Amino acid sequence: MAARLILLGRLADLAGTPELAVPLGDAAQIDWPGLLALLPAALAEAATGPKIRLALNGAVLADKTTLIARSGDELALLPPVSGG
Amino acid sequence: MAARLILLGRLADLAGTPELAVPLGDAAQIDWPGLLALLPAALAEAATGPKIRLALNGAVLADKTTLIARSGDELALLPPVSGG
Amino acid sequence: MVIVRLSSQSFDPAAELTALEGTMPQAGGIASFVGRVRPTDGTQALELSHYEPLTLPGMEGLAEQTLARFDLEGLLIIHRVGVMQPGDPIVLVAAGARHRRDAIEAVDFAMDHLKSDAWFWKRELRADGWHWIEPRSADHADLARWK
Amino acid sequence: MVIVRLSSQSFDPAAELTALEGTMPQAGGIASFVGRVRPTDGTQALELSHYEPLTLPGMEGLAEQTLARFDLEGLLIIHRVGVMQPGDPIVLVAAGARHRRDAIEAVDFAMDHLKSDAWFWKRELRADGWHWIEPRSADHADLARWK
Repeated sequence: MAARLILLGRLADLAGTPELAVPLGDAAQIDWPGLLALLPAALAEAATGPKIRLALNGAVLADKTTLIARSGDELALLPPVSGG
Repeated sequence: MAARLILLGRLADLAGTPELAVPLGDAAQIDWPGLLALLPAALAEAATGPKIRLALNGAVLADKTTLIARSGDELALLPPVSGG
Repeated sequence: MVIVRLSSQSFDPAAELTALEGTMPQAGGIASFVGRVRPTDGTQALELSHYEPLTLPGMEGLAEQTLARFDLEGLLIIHRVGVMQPGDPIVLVAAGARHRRDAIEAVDFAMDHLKSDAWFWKRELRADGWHWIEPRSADHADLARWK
Repeated sequence: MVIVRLSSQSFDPAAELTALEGTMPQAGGIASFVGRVRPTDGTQALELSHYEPLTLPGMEGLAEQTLARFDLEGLLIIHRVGVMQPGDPIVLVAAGARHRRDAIEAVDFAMDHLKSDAWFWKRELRADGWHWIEPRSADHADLARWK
């Protein structure tokens, strides 16, 4: 019972990995505070910043604090973008 | 003793030729009313239009009615442009 | 024709542009923009990363928006991902239209959105290591013009 | 590099653009616009005439104005004269700059001026003969944006 958390851009550097497993525990789901509690401190602190967005299964959440993730879900933490 | 008058765009069609000789007569020079008097009527009428400009030796005159042309000068009547 | 592509390998902007032009005989004007890795500031390499579930769908959405906003005969958006060297093309946007300002503005619009409203992350390798690049404030101002 | 050319023969926009790109390694962005003869409205041919003492000096003056107004690494203006067929390129403007908006705006600026403020006269051959083309009112409005 786990979800995956993909880390993009400088957040992958901060975590030292592009992907983390998110164990869900007995509740079989996890919310935003629960996710933050599982992250390394520096990453958790960055993740709360207003410019960092969260996607759940390929859809960006309007408000990341409303997250409810279940087993098999793919989460992604998205720092500010920079293309072209 | 003559100047040359180059006709561009639809003015060449109107005159039936891209170039006219402008005889200067005894005064050895010609002004704007003098030039108009030498042109075929339809061309003279078109030439007076506000959108038609006049160049003297490769420089566009700010006010075509100030023209004084002398022997060997090249005049050009320039209708509205359209490039690109 | 509408072409939207993420490319993990180098591409030839001139060849892509020529191919697009052939698909839109009614386009009296074709505007294009090519962004390349600049060899300035001691940049040795540039890497663009993306997130599969968002990046290409986002580019396709941008193409739809661009087509809805301007009267176009064709549109091409190609964006590199991966590691690039100075001089390599990063992005190509091209638009064909009956009238030139539709073509030019469509390219301007799509580039502003790719620059600071598409799912890419850019970092540069300099002598002292990799540096993540965030959009300049000018990029955000450019984007705001279209709101 | 700055290239300004009147061409009485057909030219290859892709090849010209590629050549320009090679001359400006510092240009992070290259914008371009190609205008072509449209095969619409039963147009069988298009002729552009010019007046030697004004046309090329006027284009060179436009290039100087464009370089003075935008921060460019290179600029290319090629304009056809003579008789062209549908599909033939009429005009190519390309600009390279460190920042993309300089490149895009320089192309926009130069095209607006070539369209209604450069010494060319255009006529189209249709089934019923040749017709002189004057700028649309939109072209004058486009030009006025830069005043």
